[in-house]
Amino acid sequence: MGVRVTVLYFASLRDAAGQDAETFVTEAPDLRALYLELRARHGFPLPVERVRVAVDGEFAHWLDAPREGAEIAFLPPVSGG
Amino acid sequence: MGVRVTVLYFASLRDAAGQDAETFVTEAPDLRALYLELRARHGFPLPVERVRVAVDGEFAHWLDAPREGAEIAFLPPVSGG
Amino acid sequence: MRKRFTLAPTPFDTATLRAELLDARVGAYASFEGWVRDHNEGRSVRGLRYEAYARLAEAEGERIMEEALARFDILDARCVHRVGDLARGELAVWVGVTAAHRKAAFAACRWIIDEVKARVPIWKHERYADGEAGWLHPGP
Amino acid sequence: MRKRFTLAPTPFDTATLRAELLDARVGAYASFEGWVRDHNEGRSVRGLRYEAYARLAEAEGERIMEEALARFDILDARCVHRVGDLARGELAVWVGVTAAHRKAAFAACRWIIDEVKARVPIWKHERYADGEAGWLHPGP
Repeated sequence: MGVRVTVLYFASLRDAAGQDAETFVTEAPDLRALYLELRARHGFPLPVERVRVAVDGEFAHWLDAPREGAEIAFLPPVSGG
Repeated sequence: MGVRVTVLYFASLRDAAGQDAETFVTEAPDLRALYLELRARHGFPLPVERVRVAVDGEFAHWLDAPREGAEIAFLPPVSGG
Repeated sequence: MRKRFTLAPTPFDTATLRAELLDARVGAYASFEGWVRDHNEGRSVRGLRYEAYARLAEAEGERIMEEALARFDILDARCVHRVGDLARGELAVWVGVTAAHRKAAFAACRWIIDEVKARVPIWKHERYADGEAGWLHPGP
Repeated sequence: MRKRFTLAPTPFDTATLRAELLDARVGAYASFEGWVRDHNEGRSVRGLRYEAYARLAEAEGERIMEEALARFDILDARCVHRVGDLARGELAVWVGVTAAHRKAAFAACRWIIDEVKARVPIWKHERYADGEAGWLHPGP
């Protein structure tokens, strides 16, 4: 029984994924597992240790479970300023 | 045998002296003695320890002797900025 | 509520932003501006692009401004960060801080730009004169 | 030679001064402005007057700017200090510093205003709302 999520990709992760976002059903038990799964699929250059995760516009924890309808963003190291 | 000098007064020293500048002949052996003399005459509020002295537009030393034709400025503690 | 942190998709005017911060209580105004240089780490830069996760960037930027107001003895603060394509010589980020005294204004201004660079989800993509380009993802 | 430190007998425009400092090498611009507040040490201020020993103030100000260029990894710096009568809400002093990176820009900007306040022969005369007035001669 999976949950439907939308995942947003930024910067080098978007380049690797070839898209800004995708919506799909996942059975990953937590956000970390989801990232590892997507990393394998898209060939993300960044290991999970260098990425942060946000859900619905707020920073989240890697061990949080994906929620139905969530907007999940994987955030590479930032370089504003 | 004195030397003719012009002395400039600023801020509280000018208020006490009642003038911006005065030119006179002094026999004071050094700038410190000159200040003490003028302090007695004009009732300057500041002891010599709180004042700096400049000659011809550059900081000078209290033990320098007054030179003929010099422009001597007594500088109260500054408060710009 | 007036927002203190903003993402700007187009060039913005710092004189107007500064004027909005000034009032009769202000004794000190400190500002910082980050500009697109012609070189970065020895390479000739042609231009760059800032991309943001806008929703979180605005929330996190606003938190930084609120934290600055709590941490420092300042009157107010603002930060604007450009997103989109920037040419060399364009303004990338501006921080303005007002305070009664200069020490707090400087400290808060410095703190805000450091926090914005460290925490706000904005990414820089640089294009170099030699044709190469890439995302900057600073290491730990 | 372009002067880096100037006394201004009339209000001056910081946007023009800032524009003169910016070029393609600039990555960071830090600025500081001192404004006439409505209060100082608990007293309501009506206005003030800055008086300078102009000849020495300009020489000493210029030395401070040259020292800043030698001490810090900056590209350029300017400082303008008002003299004469100022009302509440008027700009008293401006410092602008450009550098490749922000750390040096902030450090030099802070250093310059501190040195100007400590070393340049300028005196502030404050007039208070209660009718009193006086010169500020900070103690040791």
